[in-house]
Amino acid sequence: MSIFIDRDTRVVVFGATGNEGGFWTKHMLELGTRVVAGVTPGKEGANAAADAKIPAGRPGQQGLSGQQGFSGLPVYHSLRRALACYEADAAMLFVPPRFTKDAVFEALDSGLKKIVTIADGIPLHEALQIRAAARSCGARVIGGNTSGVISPGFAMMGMFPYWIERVYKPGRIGVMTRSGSLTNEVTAMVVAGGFGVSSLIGVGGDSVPGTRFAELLPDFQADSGTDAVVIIGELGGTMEEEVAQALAAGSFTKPVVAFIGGRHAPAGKRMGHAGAITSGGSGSALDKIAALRDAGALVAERPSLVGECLRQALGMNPQ
Amino acid sequence: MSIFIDRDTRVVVFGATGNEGGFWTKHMLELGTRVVAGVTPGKEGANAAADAKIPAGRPGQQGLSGQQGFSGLPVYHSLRRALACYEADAAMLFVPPRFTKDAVFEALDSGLKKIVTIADGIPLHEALQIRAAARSCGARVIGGNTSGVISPGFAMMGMFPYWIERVYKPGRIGVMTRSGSLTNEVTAMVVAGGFGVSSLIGVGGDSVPGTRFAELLPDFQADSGTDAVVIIGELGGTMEEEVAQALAAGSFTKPVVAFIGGRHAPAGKRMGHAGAITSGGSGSALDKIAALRDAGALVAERPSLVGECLRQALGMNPQ
Amino acid sequence: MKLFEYQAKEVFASQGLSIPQGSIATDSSGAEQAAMAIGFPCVLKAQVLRGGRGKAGLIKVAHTPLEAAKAASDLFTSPHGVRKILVEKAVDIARELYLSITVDPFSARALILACSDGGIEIETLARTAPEKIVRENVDLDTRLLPFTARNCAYSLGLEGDLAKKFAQVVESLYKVFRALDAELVEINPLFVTKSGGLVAGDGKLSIDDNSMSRHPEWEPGRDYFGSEVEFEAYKEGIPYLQFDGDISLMCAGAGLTTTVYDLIADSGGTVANYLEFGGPNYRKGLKAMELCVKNNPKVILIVTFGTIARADIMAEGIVGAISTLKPSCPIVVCIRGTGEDAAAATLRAAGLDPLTDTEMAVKRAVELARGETGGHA
Amino acid sequence: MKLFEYQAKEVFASQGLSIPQGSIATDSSGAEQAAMAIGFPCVLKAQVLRGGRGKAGLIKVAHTPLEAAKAASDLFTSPHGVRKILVEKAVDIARELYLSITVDPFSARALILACSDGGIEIETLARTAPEKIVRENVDLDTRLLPFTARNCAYSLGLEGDLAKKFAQVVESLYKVFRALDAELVEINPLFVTKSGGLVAGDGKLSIDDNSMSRHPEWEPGRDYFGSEVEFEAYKEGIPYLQFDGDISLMCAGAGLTTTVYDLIADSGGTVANYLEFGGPNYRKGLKAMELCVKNNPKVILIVTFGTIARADIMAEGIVGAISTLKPSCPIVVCIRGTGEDAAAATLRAAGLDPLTDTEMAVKRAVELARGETGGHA
Repeated sequence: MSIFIDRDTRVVVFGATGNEGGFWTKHMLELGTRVVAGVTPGKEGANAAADAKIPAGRPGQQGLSGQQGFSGLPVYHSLRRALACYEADAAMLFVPPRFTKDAVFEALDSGLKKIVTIADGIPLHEALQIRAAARSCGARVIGGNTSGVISPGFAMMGMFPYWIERVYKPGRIGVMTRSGSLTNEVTAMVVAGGFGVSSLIGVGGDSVPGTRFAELLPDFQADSGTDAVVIIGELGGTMEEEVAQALAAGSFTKPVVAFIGGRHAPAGKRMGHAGAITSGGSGSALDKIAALRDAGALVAERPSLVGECLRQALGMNPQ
Repeated sequence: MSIFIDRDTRVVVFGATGNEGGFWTKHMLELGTRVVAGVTPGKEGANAAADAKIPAGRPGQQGLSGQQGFSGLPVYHSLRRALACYEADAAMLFVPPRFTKDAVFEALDSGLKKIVTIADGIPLHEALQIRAAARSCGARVIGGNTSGVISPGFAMMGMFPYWIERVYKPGRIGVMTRSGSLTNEVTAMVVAGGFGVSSLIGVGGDSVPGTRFAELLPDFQADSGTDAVVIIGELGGTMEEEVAQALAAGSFTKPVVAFIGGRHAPAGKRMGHAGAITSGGSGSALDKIAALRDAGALVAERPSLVGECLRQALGMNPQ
Repeated sequence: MKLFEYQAKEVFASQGLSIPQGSIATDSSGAEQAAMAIGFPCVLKAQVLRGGRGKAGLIKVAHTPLEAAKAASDLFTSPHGVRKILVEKAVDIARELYLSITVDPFSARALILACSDGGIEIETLARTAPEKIVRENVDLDTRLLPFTARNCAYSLGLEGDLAKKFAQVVESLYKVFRALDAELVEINPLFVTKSGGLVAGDGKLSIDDNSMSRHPEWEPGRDYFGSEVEFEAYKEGIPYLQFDGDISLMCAGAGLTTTVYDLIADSGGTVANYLEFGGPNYRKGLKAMELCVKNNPKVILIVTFGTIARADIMAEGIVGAISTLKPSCPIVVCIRGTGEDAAAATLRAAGLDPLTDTEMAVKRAVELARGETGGHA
Repeated sequence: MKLFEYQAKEVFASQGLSIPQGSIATDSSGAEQAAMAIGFPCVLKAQVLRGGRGKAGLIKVAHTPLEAAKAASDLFTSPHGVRKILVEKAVDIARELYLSITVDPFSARALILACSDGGIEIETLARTAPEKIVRENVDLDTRLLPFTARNCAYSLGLEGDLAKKFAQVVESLYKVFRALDAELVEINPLFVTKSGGLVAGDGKLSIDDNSMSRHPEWEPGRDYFGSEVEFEAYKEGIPYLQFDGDISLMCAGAGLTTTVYDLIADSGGTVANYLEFGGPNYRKGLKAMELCVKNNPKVILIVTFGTIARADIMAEGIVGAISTLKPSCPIVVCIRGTGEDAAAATLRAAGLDPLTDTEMAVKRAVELARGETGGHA
């Protein structure tokens, strides 16, 4: 089971003719994702993933070249032209930040309700417009500044080294995260603790993500394949506090384990992510940890303790 | 019975402290309209209708001054401040055209779903924004460039010489119109024909009215106080054709009688109203008449024939 | 307010659209000089506010200075009241496209219309082959996004560089549409040059009348009007249309005036002018009658049924205007609405015979115009 | 990107906001001259990018040229690295208000915050008396409409002319917010002068980093950075923060780097610098290590767990950097993720001892920084 994406989700890839886009489109296909078409203005008729240049030495290449019958994706000038030939449910955007708003609106205009954008550097005001538009359409935009969404063993929209089994082992733990590398770090600890991942949603590190942690809770609540949720948060913003509110209100009833980065971050300094900055004493990691604990979540002090927290939260014996 | 407004509709009046606004607010009250407050930025604390200067020689003045206990309306700086003291359902705007968009959005922002604007001269692009916003809120804006809405004998939002009984006699005929003076002309013929008016909605003479004829049909259909509808149309636009489509589709089943002005209008010339212009052969009065007749409506060649058409449409004996 | 082609193109160029090299001439020798400066072949285009200039012979090609002078002279002496000629370098045309932006009153959005056949009349095509027209809506708040411009280009079947350039033209034209509060901007034809460029072959730009106060630089001058009286009425803010019939309308309310026009035509009468002095102009009776009198009509027909436009005030205005202007033609008056009793009294006191029925008033005016009755009605 | 007060005010003035008469001085004599030109009393304000300047003694009032010279000299020699002083005419203050515009990530709208108590720290007020703060959301597509600006004014209890002027200030500040792609614009205090005007007493303006390419005129210079190394890192596009501890972080991934920072602090270690060379910078190992080495750290700690940031490429970069820079301090390496096997081989071949556990790597780095173990780890 999974949330957001499964083997039936029909995905159109924007920017599948680019180097990175092509590379990760092949991996999406290889994992089993149902990618139906590519969209790149001016490139109609190309075969996206087949034409993609794969940088030497990348893992996964072997797997792909060994896959029988793989012949690339049909590419269209526009989403509308793609949808004239294929039905689709979701758009995966490998599009530079300054073109992301255009691509998101193109997807919304065609009625797609699931959009993932990896773009790192979306202008802040456009991020507001993207989220506002998605909300008014009843659509969900995941990202930007994220690796995307993965349901290990089934499908993904984005970029994950799913072939590293000690990180992306299928299982029954949901993960929500604002980070990339830290996600690998923590997910590895989930697996090391004897668990696996049902669905992992990277909401991204920007200060205005398209989708917020708390908005994903109903999906994890409803997902029979998810027993507990791990939240990988950090200083800045209020997304972790919103999760705490949902827990306190009783609207999410599965166990939650959190790891929050930035406990020692100096006030007013931006720690890497655009969203990772405290403002005037609110949004500190310590406040978030306190809020989550008050609401009944377990908070791991270090990534290596996440597995133990999960066992505890799920009422299992210590490992 | 009526549509849009009745004695329970609580109306806030924007611009009730102005000369015209104050004059017509008094008349709205006199007819029985439930006006609860006025909004004029900078004038909070004023008593609107009581302070309004009434031009000498205006009819209705006698009636007002004779009304016991009339003490004017409370006025607020903003709709939000008015709504903190009074509940309301509708906004009546006596606001100049260049401030109309602002006032409409203020009303929509506070959740009002019924707005009437008389403004003649709303900039075209702002008229688009007004209608688009109203639609996205599920609200209805009537106008601009209209006299407004009246349910004779009960209530009105706007400016109607309701005291002229040969024009505004209560009854069971609904009226939709794009005109002002022509409305008086035709309504007088409805009354001369032995009928009266249930509700009259002036959608206005602009090329982008906030509400279109066909959008009012469901209300007239549902109104048990309306037996038939008279449409006062003219050349330009497609509103009459849309009514014809609704009739042809069977979604409106009460008798419809129309009078359409501009049968002899020269092509490409704007006949008064901003909306009254044919464009490249579409929107001519003759096309509209043909479309309505094809759909089963009766079309009166002259205003004086409207009464007879109504009798015929309602299966009554000729007068 | 419609702009002349040369003005529309000036606006287009300011938003980055390509237009042919050209200049404006106000007389034949100016046109000849302009043609020589620009080079041959060149095109001379009469600057008049009407469609179908090609068919009407108002666009001429010149290959020599002599031809240019002859063409200019022909145009300036045509019966179309040509005051300016746009002299343009001829464009090396590979094909023609159509592009316009207008408003969609139903969806309350801007409406882009595009067609891969340029030079056609879009309204004709809309009837005969609507499937050839590409339509895209644009929400004014969201603004035109590049994907919509691209959708236009790809829906026309354009490819490669031409598709990109067309999308840019759409974006530029949309800027014109918004910046000028336009009700219509149109490029027809939009030339595709043999070198693959896109050049506006013609330019239509109509500014919303209700937005003119934001665009004082385009306030129309005498050029824009077919007659001195029309110009004068415009300056007064009085809706006015010039015709060449017998009966001057001096009515209140657009719908009612239009209806009176119809009733006259039905009765076999003819109209000298359409004129409304209702709404904000209901105190302008004198000015309104002045404008009517200038047409030397056989009858002045006054019909009103006003609410804001008060009958009593209008009656006073009419009586005052008659005593000032002493019009020689008969006047038929039918005034109803707010203050109608006082109005009737005022008119009667001035020796007029006020009617209360529009159709009867029209009948009397038409009869008077035919000379069937005489004197002040 | 935060602008200095004087720059923010320059932008404010360009959108019609009133600012005190003032000028910028870069040395004490310039400040004295500026003060004499402006007149007394005047205010000398150190242009530094930190809050609480008043409490920190970075704002001084002068009543004479001598006082101005003394104040300027004090400011320029303060430990806050003051390079510029804004000398302003003192404003005749009746009261102070607060106004700012920022983003509301939840509603995805702009957020106007206003308060009738100016000069306060809004974050403090948000905790102690949130009911005093007026909040209005603005949809970016719909734009700020006058009624929202009026709502701000009337919610503060302003009346009459002052309410109108405040609404205008809100509209002007919103224009600044949109035009500069701001994440924050703030006027605190907004002075109400004794003559009833509104003057920006201070100005904060922070441009969204992701929008800087649209605002090349505000590209930050050396002034904006606390150290040469920070400036250098900025020019390279490498996220970098200067600290004064022992361990230079050279990590990939913002969240992971922040976590490593925490783990070091938990272990009693200190950080010399935060540095990320992941994302688009994963081929910049040499540059990253150069920036670290400039801090003369006791240890360089490299931790990555990358997807796009390939471990094999980063390992090559690190090995190359070491052979070029020959850093004298020990280096702890923990590289995982895409290409991790090749990475480990590369590092081992270069004589390093790659770890695979973040917490172990931190532990080793902290021990090395304490001198508990020695040599390249």
